[in-house]
Amino acid sequence: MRNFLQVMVDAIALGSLLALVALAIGLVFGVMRLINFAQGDYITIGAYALVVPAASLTPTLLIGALPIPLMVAGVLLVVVMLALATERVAFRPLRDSDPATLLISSFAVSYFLQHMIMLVHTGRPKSIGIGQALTTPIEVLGLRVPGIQVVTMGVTAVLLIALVLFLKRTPMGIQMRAAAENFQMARLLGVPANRVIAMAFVISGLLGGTVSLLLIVQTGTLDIRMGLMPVIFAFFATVIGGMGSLVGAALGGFLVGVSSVLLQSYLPEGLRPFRDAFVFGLVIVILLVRPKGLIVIGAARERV
Amino acid sequence: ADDPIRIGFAIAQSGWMANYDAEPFRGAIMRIEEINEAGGLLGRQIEYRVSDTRTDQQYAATVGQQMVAEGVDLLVVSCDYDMGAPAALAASQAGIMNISLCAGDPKMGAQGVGPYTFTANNSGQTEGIAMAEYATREMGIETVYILEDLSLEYHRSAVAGFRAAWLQDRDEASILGRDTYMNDDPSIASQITRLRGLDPQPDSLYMCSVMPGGGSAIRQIRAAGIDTPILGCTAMVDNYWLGAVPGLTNFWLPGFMSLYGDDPRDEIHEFLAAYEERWGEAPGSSYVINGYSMVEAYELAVSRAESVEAPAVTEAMEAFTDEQFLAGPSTYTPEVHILLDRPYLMMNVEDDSFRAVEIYRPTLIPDMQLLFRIGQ
Amino acid sequence: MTPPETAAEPRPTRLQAQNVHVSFGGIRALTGIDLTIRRGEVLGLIGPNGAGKTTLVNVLTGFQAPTEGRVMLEDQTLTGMKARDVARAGVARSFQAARLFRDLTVQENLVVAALGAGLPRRAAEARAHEILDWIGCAPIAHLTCDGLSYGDERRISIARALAMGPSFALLDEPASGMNETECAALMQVISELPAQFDCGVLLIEHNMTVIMGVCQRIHVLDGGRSLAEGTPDEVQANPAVRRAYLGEKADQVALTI
Amino acid sequence: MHAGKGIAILERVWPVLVLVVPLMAVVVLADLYGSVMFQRTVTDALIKIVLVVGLYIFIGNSGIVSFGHIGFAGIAAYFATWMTCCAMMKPITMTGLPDFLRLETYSLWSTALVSVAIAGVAALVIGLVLMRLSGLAASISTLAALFIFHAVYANWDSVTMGRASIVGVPTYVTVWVALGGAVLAIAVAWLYQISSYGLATRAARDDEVAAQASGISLYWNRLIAFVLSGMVVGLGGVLMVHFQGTISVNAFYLNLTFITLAMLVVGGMRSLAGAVVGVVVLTSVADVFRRLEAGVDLGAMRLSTPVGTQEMFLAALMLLILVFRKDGLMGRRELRLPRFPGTGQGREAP
Amino acid sequence: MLDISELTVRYGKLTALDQVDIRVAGGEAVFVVGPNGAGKSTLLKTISGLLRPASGGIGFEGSDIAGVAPEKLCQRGLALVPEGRHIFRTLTVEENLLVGMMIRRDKAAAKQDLERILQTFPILRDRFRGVAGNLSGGEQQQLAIARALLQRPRLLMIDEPSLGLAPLVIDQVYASLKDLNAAGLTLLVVEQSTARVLDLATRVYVLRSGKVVLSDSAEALATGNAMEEAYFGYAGRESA
Ligand SMILES: Nc1ncnc2c1ncn2[C@@H]1O[C@H](COP(=O)(O)OP(=O)(O)OP(=O)(O)O)[C@@H](O)[C@H]1O
Ligand SMILES: Nc1ncnc2c1ncn2[C@@H]1O[C@H](COP(=O)(O)OP(=O)(O)OP(=O)(O)O)[C@@H](O)[C@H]1O
Ligand SMILES: [Mg+2]
Ligand SMILES: [Mg+2]
Repeated sequence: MRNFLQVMVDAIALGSLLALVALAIGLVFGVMRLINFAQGDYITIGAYALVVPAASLTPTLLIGALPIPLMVAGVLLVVVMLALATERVAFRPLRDSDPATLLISSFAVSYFLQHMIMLVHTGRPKSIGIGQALTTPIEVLGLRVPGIQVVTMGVTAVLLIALVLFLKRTPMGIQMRAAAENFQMARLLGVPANRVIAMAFVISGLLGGTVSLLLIVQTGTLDIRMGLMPVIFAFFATVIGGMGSLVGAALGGFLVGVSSVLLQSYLPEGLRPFRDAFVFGLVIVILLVRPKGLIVIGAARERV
Repeated sequence: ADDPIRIGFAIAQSGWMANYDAEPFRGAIMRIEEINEAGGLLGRQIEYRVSDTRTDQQYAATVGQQMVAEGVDLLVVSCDYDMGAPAALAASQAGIMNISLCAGDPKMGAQGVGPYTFTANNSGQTEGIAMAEYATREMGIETVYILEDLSLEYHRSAVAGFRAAWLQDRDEASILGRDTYMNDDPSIASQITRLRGLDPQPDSLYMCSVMPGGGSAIRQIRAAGIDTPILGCTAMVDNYWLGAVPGLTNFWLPGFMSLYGDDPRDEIHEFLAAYEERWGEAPGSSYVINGYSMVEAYELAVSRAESVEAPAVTEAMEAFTDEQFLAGPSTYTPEVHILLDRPYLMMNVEDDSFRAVEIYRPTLIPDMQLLFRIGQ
Repeated sequence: MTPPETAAEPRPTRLQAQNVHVSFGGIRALTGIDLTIRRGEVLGLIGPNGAGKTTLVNVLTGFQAPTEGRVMLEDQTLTGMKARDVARAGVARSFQAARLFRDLTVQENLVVAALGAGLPRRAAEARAHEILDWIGCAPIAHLTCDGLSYGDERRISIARALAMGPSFALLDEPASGMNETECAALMQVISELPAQFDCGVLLIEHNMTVIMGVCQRIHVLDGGRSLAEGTPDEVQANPAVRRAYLGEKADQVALTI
Repeated sequence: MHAGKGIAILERVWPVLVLVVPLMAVVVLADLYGSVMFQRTVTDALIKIVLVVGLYIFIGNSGIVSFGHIGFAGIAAYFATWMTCCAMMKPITMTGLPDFLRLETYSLWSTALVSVAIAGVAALVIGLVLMRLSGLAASISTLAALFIFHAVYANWDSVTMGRASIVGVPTYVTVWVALGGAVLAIAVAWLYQISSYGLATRAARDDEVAAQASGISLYWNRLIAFVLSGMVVGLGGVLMVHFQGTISVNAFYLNLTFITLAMLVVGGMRSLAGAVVGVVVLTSVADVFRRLEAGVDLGAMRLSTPVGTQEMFLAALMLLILVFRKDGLMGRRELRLPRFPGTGQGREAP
Repeated sequence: MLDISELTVRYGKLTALDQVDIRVAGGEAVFVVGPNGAGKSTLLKTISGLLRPASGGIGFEGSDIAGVAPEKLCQRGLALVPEGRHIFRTLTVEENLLVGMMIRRDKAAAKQDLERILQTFPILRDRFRGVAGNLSGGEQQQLAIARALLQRPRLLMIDEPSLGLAPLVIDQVYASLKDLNAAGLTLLVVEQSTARVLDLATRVYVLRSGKVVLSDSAEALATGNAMEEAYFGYAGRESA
């Protein structure tokens, strides 16, 4: 029983992390039909910003050397700027392209950023030891929960609620959804649509930076592909959650994370290498049962 | 025979593989320059050129074919079976000698790529064997838990070797369990939960992985308060990743040489000095020595064969028995074109640095079954 | 114009909605609708905005499952069939928006529908050609549909429904956005349909000139219920219809347009 | 309107000819004058054409982006490997293979046919399940299918040797063989596109609702496209493995998926010519950059760009193309015989 | 108030508007009629900033607004109900209306306006929390008009207000427009059918093939058939 609870804690922690990434993917998708693969590179660059850009194998800390509040702010700022820059340079001019073109353009952006990091830092993984204190486990009711997991779950819960309220309740949120759906019409109604969409990227940058920090504390390593798998998982999460629904995206993230951990824990040893095959099989099953995702927002189905 | 001997390097200079090829390449150049200074090989100077495979298998094959077409006597390929094989195959099919800088897969040899293919490193299995034997015989370890990173074949080979050597003296029961993870898993919390749930807890943890997943896993294991010795494999050698786990101790692995001034062998110190003089900096990776010894091996084989023709050189190489190279005594046979018992420098992490412990030579020679992991 | 050659079995003479109810959550879009479209006639369907006209067409064509009631094509129950099978059974429709296949040519749009009805390729091409000729769109047959003028779009969408060789064609506001000249031409086309294609037509329109001009009978919906049915004159004179739908200026409108 | 019969036929095959003839010309040049490097680059590009045209058959006609097709290339390539590879090693290293594969070696022709058929069967099985979905749900499930393919093949040690490369597949694919493959793929794609099935699938792409109302089955039409394109992509996989001589599961994963999709989109997702043009343009640009990176001799000076800039330039160029040509280089057009402009408004047919 | 001079707009090679001059004084109700493809929608889109003119000037209250972003123009009191409704399908009816009200600073007055609008279009009150994409065609049209009215613009441009509306609702819409016009709202309306135009219009422009072929006061046009002639001049191919 205790073991099961422990597994559930692990599962929820991973689910939270993926939910954070899925929120960012889902938000930007909702706003401009863009599945932003470069979100992974936002995460990567946020992490690399902690160290001095150089080819050396043993990096010196840059932002990572600052006091914690400044460090957090620094990373978030870097990622937000990056997200804004990509929006301005790459995604804004492509705004009314179809989703496939947008997706490919985000591959291109991602490819660009990855090689940019490689040019500066070389492709070799680096290590960085910050937030050591956060990794030590806290014992709660006999369960061992690493501090970082607690932080991840807390941050995800707070950000999810904040975001949902933001979109549902605030004028900016409603404008954002309006601009998301019909950019030109929103402008006709006085919505500063460019600014509103840029805002979505700011948020995705904030989420990305948060994930950078959480990942770095957890793994202590820097790698140019560190953002890839979380983003791919989040991509699945967003779709099975129900495209366009933030709660759905987060739910999908949880589901993917939790099922991955449960499978890892309970599959017999011989089948464990096929863990991911089972996770993705589950994704397909969910989509077959609910093609529009778990949470279908009212008008996702087009009326005839 | 006045025209030079030509060596082509079809290796990665960009992409992730570049990090593994760069140092052995420098080591190889050092030996080539020494030979040329001493009057050449068979009286002929050695000329080399290098072409980037960009860490792309398809392109590696192209580069290999191009170099073969331009006429090389030896084609040197990447330090990895998957990346090196396509180019090596091109050379082999054209009847040209080819050696990998340091691939650890026995298929980089007669049974895989072709008759003229060699690699200048121990097999992955040998690493596992060395670690298992050392842990058993010198560290007094009784039980082990195996954590396997599934993302590279190399890890699996090392684990196979480890198991084989471990089970020489004991039964299965001493392996308390086995778990797997992927190198890019952001968290191995569930693996740790399973490990912590064991009763009794194992004496040690065998964990074959590479950066970044390796560093990340060790960080998470240590953070979870698991202090048992961790036995690793060679790919995790050198200090560059220790920042991920400040204060790490009790992490052991079989290495090639120490870059940190405490190698027990004098010739290594000389080599390091020579390296600094040639390249203006200390080597970043101890894999450098494989490149150097790869040229030593070719040099010896050519001078014994008195020819650069592939069949003759191959025959000479296949007759190597404990030939003394910088990296240690090396043996090839007609069946096995990979090294199986070159000694390792066992290393342990203390004070945020790898420390040389002692030289250890594995005793179990893997058979073909183990080398090709048949029925494992 | 040749009737479809698949007419081995006798063509159905009636398409019926029997006691059809539809509700969306709390919204009752249709309540107990009975409606019969006969082959050979043009039946008008009018009613205020939100009366349930489009919903009824959706039910008749299998795009919307009724919460209660059924749809019969002669003796065949259509309820529960997929939209595409309903179409193949001979009930074709157009949409409130044109919904053309915009990357295909005009000709191809019709060919697709003819193929969908089960014709072989050659016959489908021939029928598409014939219909385009008849409706006066032959000159634009090879143009792609995005970039067509609004009026052309509407006509092609009707032509596409006809290309299926349907027993019944259900047209949803075909005249919206058309000017007087185009309306006149459209009325001509619609009134010839039953004879030319041996089919029945259900026509939804808010343009009273068109409705009054081409329909033999008119069915009026209001708030999801049937309000009246009768000849154009009867309906126009019906005070309930005037109150709910036409407004007091009804005659004037019909006159001035 | 009533052109002669000859012209009518020419009009029908023109879009294929106009793609194939220049490819032939390049191949002849490469064969006569090209270096090994150039020949191999051309061969590689032709194989990519097979893959991308294969993708186009499904993606272009159905409008559903598939991330899973490279898996079919992998399935076919592995099957070809099992049928032809390394008679000596196979019985020892791939013990899980059934005897007819483990102990026998087959001729290259039958291997190619069978492997392509296997890819088709795989596509059929997966398509039967996935073609119920449309839009993004379909796309993402194809990506899931690719991941499943990868997870299974990477860990099914007894038949795939896990992630390790298998070396020693016979290499018969010369630039001429690759050309044959490309021509075949282009012809198949064109015939499909103008067939009734292709037409119906394209109609459903433009408007699913209207297509249903026109009596079209989304499911069966898409399934046909899926299987056909799976087979063509499978052919690409077979050519790939017999070109390279080695195979590993990572070669049929995200990288190849991304690059082939990028080629398709840059060229123009909705046109067959686009699929071909995308491959040609991106391959040529990459080749030029590669030469620059390797260095250009300018008299005494040697200019070369720093490693990695090549990829950055390529990415930037792709973005530029997409920004200025939203529908890719070819837009939605095929290369047709010029004809007299028709009357009325509207765009010319593609 | 609005002063358009020599306005030319092109889509690629096609010239949709050719040297068009149109003037709208404050308080007027100006109608633009003309056959399909005449360029009516293009005209409204260009004024509202959605399209850039190839040449020519658009003066609004004395300043040139050619090429100014639509959101800026909106703040200056210009509103457009475009062809095709363009409601936000995934937002609720309420949220659609809220977006329309967002530029208002006088929140209290805006609230009152909302009340009044919901009285004019009762169906919107019934569907207030429902998703707008589920509305029927005519309901969507009402929503689009309501949303624009909530902006309380000074110049309101509507592209085919009667599209898809039931006759009774058309009467209502026109009655509201008439009231608003009387209260000082300037109107620039595009219509297909000329039937209702003369009732409300102060002046009418007839556009054909991108050119103004007739402009006159409504009274002048009401008598005689100048308008019909201009309109049908050599209109639709099929009627010829
Ligand atoms: N999917 C749905 N969910 C909720 N309400 C719906 C849905 N579809 C239709 N409705 C409602 O049902 C009613 C009938 O709609 P319908 O489209 O049939 O009207 P209509 O008679 O065609 O009107 P119009 O003349 O405006 O086109 C409308 O009030 C509409 O809001
Ligand atoms: N986005 C576009 N691209 C190319 N041509 C266009 C575009 N929009 C309109 N046109 C063309 O410009 C001309 C004028 O179009 P516009 O929509 O302004 O006409 P309209 O008078 O509003 O017609 P309708 O009464 O059908 O709405 C037409 O010939 C049309 O085909
Ligand atoms: Mg309707
Ligand atoms: Mg218009």
